[in-house]
Amino acid sequence: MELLIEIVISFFLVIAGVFGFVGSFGMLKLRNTMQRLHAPTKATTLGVGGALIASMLYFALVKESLSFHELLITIFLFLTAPVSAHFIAKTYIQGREKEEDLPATERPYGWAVFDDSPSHPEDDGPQY
Amino acid sequence: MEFLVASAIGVLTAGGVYLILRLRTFPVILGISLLSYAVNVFLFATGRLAVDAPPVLQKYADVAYTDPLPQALVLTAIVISFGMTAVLVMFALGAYLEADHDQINIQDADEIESSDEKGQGA
Amino acid sequence: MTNSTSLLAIIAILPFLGALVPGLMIRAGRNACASFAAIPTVLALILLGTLAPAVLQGEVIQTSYEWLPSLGLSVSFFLDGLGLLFALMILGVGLLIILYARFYLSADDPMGQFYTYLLLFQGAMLGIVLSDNILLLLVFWELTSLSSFLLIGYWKHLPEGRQGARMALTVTGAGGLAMIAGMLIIGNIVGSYNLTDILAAGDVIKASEWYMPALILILIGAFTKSAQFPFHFWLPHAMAAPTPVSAYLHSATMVKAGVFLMARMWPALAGTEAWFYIVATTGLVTMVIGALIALFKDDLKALLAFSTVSHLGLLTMLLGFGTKAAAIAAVFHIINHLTFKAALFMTAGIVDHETHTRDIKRLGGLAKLMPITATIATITALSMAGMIPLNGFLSKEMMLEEAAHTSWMHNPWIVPVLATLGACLSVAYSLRFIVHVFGGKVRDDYPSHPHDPPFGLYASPALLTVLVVLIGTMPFLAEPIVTAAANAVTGADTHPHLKIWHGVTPALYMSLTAFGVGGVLLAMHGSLERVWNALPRPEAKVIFDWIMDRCVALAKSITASVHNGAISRYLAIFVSATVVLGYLAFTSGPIAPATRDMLPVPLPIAVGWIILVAAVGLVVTNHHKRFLSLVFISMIGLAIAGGFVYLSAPDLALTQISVETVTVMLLLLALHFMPKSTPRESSNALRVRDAGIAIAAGVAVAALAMAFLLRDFDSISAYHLANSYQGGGGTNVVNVILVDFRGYDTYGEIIVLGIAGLTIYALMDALLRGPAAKRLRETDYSQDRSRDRHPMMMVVATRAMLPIAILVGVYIFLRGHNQPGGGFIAGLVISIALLMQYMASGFAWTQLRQRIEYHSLLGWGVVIAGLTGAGAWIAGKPFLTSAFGYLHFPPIEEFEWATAIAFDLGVFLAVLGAVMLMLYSLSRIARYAGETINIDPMDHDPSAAAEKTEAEAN
Amino acid sequence: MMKRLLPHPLYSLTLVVVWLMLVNKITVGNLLLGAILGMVVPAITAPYWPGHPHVRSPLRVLEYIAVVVWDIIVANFHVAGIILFKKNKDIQSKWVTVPLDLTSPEAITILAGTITMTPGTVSSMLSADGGSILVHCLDCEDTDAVRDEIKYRYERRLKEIF
Amino acid sequence: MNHWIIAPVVLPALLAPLLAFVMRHDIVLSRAASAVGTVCLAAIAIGLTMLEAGGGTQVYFLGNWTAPFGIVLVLDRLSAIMVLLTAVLALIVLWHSIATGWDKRGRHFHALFQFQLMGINGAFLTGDAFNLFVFFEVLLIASYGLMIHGGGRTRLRAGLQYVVMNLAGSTLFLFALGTLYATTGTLNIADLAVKVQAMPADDVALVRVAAVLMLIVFAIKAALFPVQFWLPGTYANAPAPVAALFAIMTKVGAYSIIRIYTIVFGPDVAATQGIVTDWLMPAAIITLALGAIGVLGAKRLMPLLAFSVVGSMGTLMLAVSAFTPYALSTALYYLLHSTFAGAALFLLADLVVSRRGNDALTAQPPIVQNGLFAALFFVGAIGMAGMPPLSGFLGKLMVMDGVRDQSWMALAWGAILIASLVTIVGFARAGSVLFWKSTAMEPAEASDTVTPATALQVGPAMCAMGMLVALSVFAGPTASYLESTAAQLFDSSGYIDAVLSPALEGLK
Amino acid sequence: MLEIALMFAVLCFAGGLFLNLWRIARGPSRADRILALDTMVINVISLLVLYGIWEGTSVYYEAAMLVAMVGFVSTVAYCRFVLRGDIIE
Ligand code: NA
Ligand code: NA
Repeated sequence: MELLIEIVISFFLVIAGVFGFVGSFGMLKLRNTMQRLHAPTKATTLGVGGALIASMLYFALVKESLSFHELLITIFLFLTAPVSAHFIAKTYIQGREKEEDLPATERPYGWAVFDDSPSHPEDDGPQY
Repeated sequence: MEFLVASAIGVLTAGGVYLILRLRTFPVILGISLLSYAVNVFLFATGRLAVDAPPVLQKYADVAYTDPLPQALVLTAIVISFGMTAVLVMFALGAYLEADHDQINIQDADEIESSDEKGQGA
Repeated sequence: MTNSTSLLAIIAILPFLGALVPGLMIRAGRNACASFAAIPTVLALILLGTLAPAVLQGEVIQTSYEWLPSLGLSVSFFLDGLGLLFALMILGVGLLIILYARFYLSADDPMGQFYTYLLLFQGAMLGIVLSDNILLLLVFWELTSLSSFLLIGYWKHLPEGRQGARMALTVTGAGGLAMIAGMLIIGNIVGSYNLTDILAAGDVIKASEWYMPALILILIGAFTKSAQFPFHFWLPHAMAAPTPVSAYLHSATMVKAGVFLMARMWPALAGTEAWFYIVATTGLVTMVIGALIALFKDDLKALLAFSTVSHLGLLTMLLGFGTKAAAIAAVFHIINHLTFKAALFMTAGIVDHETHTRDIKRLGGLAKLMPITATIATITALSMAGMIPLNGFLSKEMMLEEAAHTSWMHNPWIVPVLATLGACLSVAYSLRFIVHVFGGKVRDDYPSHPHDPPFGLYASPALLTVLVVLIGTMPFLAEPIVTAAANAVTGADTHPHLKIWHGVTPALYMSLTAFGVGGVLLAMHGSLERVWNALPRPEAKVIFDWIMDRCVALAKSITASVHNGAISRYLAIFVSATVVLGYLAFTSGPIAPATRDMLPVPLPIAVGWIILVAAVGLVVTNHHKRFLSLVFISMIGLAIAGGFVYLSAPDLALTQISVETVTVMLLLLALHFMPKSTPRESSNALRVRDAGIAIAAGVAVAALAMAFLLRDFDSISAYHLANSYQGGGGTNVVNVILVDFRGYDTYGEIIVLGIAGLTIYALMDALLRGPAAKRLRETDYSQDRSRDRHPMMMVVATRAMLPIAILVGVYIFLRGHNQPGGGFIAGLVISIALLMQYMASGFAWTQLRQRIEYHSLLGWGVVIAGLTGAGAWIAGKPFLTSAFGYLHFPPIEEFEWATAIAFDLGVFLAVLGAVMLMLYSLSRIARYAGETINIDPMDHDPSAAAEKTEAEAN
Repeated sequence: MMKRLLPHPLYSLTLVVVWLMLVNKITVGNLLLGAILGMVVPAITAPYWPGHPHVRSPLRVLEYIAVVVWDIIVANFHVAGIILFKKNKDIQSKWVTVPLDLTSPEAITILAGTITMTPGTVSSMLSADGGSILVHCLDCEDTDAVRDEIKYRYERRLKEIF
Repeated sequence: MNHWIIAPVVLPALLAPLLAFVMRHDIVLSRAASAVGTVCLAAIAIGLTMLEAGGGTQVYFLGNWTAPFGIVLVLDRLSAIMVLLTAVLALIVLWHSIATGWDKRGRHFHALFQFQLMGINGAFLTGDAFNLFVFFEVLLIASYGLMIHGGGRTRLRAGLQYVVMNLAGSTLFLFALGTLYATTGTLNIADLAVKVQAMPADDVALVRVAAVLMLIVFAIKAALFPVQFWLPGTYANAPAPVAALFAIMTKVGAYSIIRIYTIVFGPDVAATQGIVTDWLMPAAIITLALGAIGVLGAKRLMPLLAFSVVGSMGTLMLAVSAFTPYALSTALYYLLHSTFAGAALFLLADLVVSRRGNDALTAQPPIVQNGLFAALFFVGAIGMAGMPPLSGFLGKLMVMDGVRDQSWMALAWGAILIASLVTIVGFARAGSVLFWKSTAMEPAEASDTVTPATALQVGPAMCAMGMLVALSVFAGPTASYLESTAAQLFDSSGYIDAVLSPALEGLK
Repeated sequence: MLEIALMFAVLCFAGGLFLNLWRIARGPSRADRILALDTMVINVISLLVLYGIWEGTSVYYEAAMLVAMVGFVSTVAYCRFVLRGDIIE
């Protein structure tokens, strides 16, 4: 039984390690910023996730004290990571991409970085 | 470990000192920040280094604890330096907005305020 | 022999009390003012008169009050013959001057001020001559410098007055300071600052190794005051003062102070070779040079001034001879010089007053127009020349007699010849004063047509002229006072007989020679003057001004280069000095060998170290790119927080990471309004220098840390660990230290935050009312902006996370006493949560929906913490004494409470309030920069839009 | 009355659970404290969440979560393969526009988040009117397929939930 | 335990938030509260000083924790007299600020003012080295706020420099405290004294470093060479009443040096032998020289006054550096004197500068009440330059007398005397230009817009000068109090016993 | 086995940190650096969790939680600065 527990926990740890590393490696290897932006999703999801599951299991099964903190951290990361990625992507697009190079929105309005929102067309941005 | 901590303090100090000797306010603020990191770690290290011995008492365990006092001191120092840094940042911003440049050196220490400014200050 | 009476103190203080009056009385008119100025003088004279008989009998009158016993300074006065002589001179001439000045000063001159200064000066002089404590004497000595400064600069609109005053102050002030040192040395040698003790300890003083320094320092004081060569140059420039001042300062008082001092200290200092060679030589040189210059001065007052210099030299020389006879001659000449010189000055004043010029070249022939003045001038000038039977003759004969017997460096000729030369010149300029001013034809080109002045103006000189004649013809009248004074100087009990005829002595030949040569010199004056003017000669004022200008320029350049406003350099010096001094301190003491082993280094820590070092390197190398350097700073914070976790400091890690975040936010907020990059403007040399200093500092700090990290120590914190739970009611020892053991520190710390909030608020307020607001309005901060302001995703994510973050804050607050956390971290967590909300929907939108005034939050935090601390007083315990315990609610488990929680709440509120107030201030700036307030939480809400379209469709 | 005290019971309940997870100790006292906080905190933060959406079908939420978690695991391996073994020049990154039928900001956000969390796609931007998402695809041949997959797998389910 | 000991800290600390957050919209109320608070503070300070006149060191155990584990306040003669000095100065400055309306020229003046007092008093009263740091920070940050009160470009830029310099100083303070703690394991000043005395002779290098670093930290506050550079710019650009209040700030540095280097690193302590006198004396002399040169070379009035403050610190520290009881008592006398002298001049300068429109030392048309201001300036200058009959002269004599047994006596005397002369000349030139030369010019046309100073406005400056007179007249009793103060300081065992022996008796 | 797995995971994340450092230093775009910093935060969180397992204590979870929170806030703030200039407009 104990061995099984150990195997399971070790499995999650190894998964965590592998995906965590792949995330960072991808960031190093990939050619452009948008590609690199994909990499950390691995670190956040299976990387941290694996470590947190391993930790929960470890404390629940080995230390026999159920801990929910890991779950909280996971929730938090899952809530925030997309927003971070979203912002970073926009940061990249605003600085390095041209509006023409992006596909059309298929809507009456352009992409958010380049076009005023319908609600606030009088936004205080620069008047080109 | 000790060497890493000591050298880290040294590196932070060196970086901080170099930056506070720059001629614009912003790098000086950065330098002050680095220096406060350095001094916080320094102060913390005066309790000597210990691993896995946080000074949180455990009821049923007879374990070693690291020196809590420097940690308390560092906390106080961090808070104070936070307040100070905030004031410094605001001063820097204010000085920049008033002077339209952010040089930290005052060229002529005896520079005379023009009367309209004095009137504004008065 | 001695007699104690407080009358003496009253005499000394009377002029000072009197000085208060004229300023008030001036409203009652000029006569009243002058009268009231005269009253204290008269009173003092009367009181002095009551004491005079006893003193003339050889008694010494003393009085003493404690002032500063630890220093040896007491208010001690004594009156002996010398003191009496000078006191009479000061008060007597003072009275005459008060009378004279009443008529001399014009209606435009502030007379109240004049008399106030005059009485202050009189008091200071009187103090000098009556002091029985050399420290007290120094007090009065310096007071004469100050009050004469005011008198000389009385006509403040005249540049000559101001410059003359400053010059006099500089020279006599410098001398005074030297004298302070000299007097202190004397006091040290004798072990007392009492003059009586010092005068009695002459042998001890002269035997001391400190005698020479003391002598020189004191003599510098005396020489500067008495305008001895080469310090004589200030005196003529002090003539810019109104003539009454000149008459007073340069006949009876100020310049005589130096002579008085030499006479006073005579028993203590005189009689040595050093004394002779310094004093007598200086006097002799001064006498000759003064007389020579006087001969060629066209300004009446300048002529008299240099004549004064010459006569002071004469007096100094006599005192320098060190013999009793010379001392007697000196004392006698003091009186005589006073009488004729004061009268002459007043005469010069009258001439000036009447003709509106003092230039001899523009005068002449006044005898017919101003017969009274001419008479006075002739008699007194002849006395100055040493003409029998006037008093000047008597003392000059005595001087020449002494000179004739004095050899200098074994040469018997030098002194007599030079003394005779001085006398010749003296005759010449005296005669010139008479002949060139009053003799000759009446001219028709005087700037103003002269005639004799009103009685009030010539009464004083006339009285003095009477004295000149009286003493000259009946010298025995002066004998008692001369005797008393001379005895006081020499310490002997002699009875000199002053007589007109001494027989045919060398002095008589010298005197006759003087008159002969003097007459010739006057006759040849025109050609001599051409030679004199053709000769290159140093002009003292030019030299002095040059020196002063050089000094001021030097001071300016030193000040400008040392305190040049370059804080970068101040800091460089500060850091370098610290490193050097620290190194010296370290190497000046031994250090014990290391006692601790190093801990092993796991891989993540090594990586953390690399990250930290790299981050510092990146910050330094990229500091020109400001935004980037902030990103790198974050790395440092992360690495350090990780290190804290590993090294058993979870509280520190929590605090570090949250503080760092808030700080970076503030920097980002500020950076928005500042330049985004730093220009490269330091030279390479500067960069290398700074790098050198930085590396030295880094190595020093690292070595210091290493030194203690490898050594064990005993700390008081064992007590904290042991008593945290029992005495403080918490298991997180760090927190218990913060809120209990050292709660007072924490109290101070939150007050720092509170003040920071206030300061920032006040700063913003000042800023936004000044030119900065204009600059903000005129600058466009919206370049290259993204067009979405409050993206939907962020808004929605924040909606979900804000409550959770608040819960985390509450949790961290509540458990802080027992687990890592506490009010400070909780405050920061909540701040960060709110910051998140601000970033999502903007400051204004968020602010409108929360009615918390951050000012109050901050205030309440500080007050709650303070009141929690003060609450202990109710229990009679000291400030910040905590109480804790356990509450038991049967259905619920044990609930722990501690008053420290309330204190921590104060901390929490203060932190939250401070951070929010800072953000608020920055947001105010943004508002001034033209930023609009958003009315919706996000840029565009498609559901609202959809509903709207739906409604429109219906 | 109940409505005023507990405007969003589900939300409050979530907070109570979060609180218990935080304190990590289920006791009566903590439950009580959690309950108080569950009521107070939403009351404080309510102004920041105007137009609180209500979830139509909580069961569908669980289904959605299950689908997403499964996709995350699968996609993780897929993308790890791309990163580790595919040559950079062979990786075909593309932009994909995903027009949306959803209008609730919450739903759109969850969709965008899902796209990002499943490796291989990152939702990079919304259109100014919130009507379409700009998705960056790490390695794909057919952008239409990606768009349809997103719309079918995730957007459809979300429409049922909200 | 005497709870009054902490009153000088708690009273302003509780008053300040009320001023800042409750009364901030009502200037009349703020003024009244601030004034009443300061008067109470002065009364308390007088009480404490009188209490201490009897001798004996009183200790206040904060949080009821025994020393050295908790923080203690220590009331002895020195701390009592410093608190009293602060309170009296504060009253004068506050009066001036209210009478001239300075307090209305920016926000939160009274709150910052009270916080400033709290910080200063806290620094004087604390018996704990780290707590000294905390209160240094309190008084510094309050001074930052006061320094830029009213705003303006030059002031703000000078303020920025002031902040940067002090932040660097605070950093060094922490390095010093860290080193001290790392070597001794304690923070309580009395306990530090015990530990340092017991330091083994072969392991003193680190504690020597700590002692030196600490000295530099305090030297910054005391404006000693080579860390005095910040002072002229700061004082010259601060609002004049604030500069007057700052007269006490340099004294905090001097106080700290006196306190730490008598009690902890005293002259008899083997471990730190020679550290203070070796380095303090030359630094003091150079400071004195730089101050005097600055007075002579200043182009504006405010820097001139600032440099005179630098010079006075040089004189003061010269006396301190002798480290004998008698010399220290003379230093303390000079400390009292120079505080009021500096304050008097800055307050007066404010009256003049506000009427003149600037403080350039160039001839400008005369201002209203030229004579009055000239007279007051004369008195103030006499005080600062150390001329009789004011206390500066006595102070100078005392300091010279105090160092007469030192081997460097001649150097010190020479420095003091020459610096005096240069200062006198500098002041004479300045006064001559400001008040005399101007009389040769036509009065400014707009002079009718300049209101004459009321008695209420001139009062504070005269009061400060009055203190110089009082110090001079009552030099005897003052000196005797200060002599016993110095004696108490050099008897460190009295201090140590008072702080540490209650622990042996078991307090808690 | 558990220990080895733990060591492996630690090694991976520490190595990851090292790689992040390279990216943060190199850039080239500001987005890259922010991204690298964000990833660094994630890796640090993982390491903190692993350290908790290693030491068998949950004292360090708050740190991990807080790091997650401030990591997010900083990332958003950095991006907002680049995008809009004012981060709390
Ligand atoms: Na937009
Ligand atoms: Na994805």
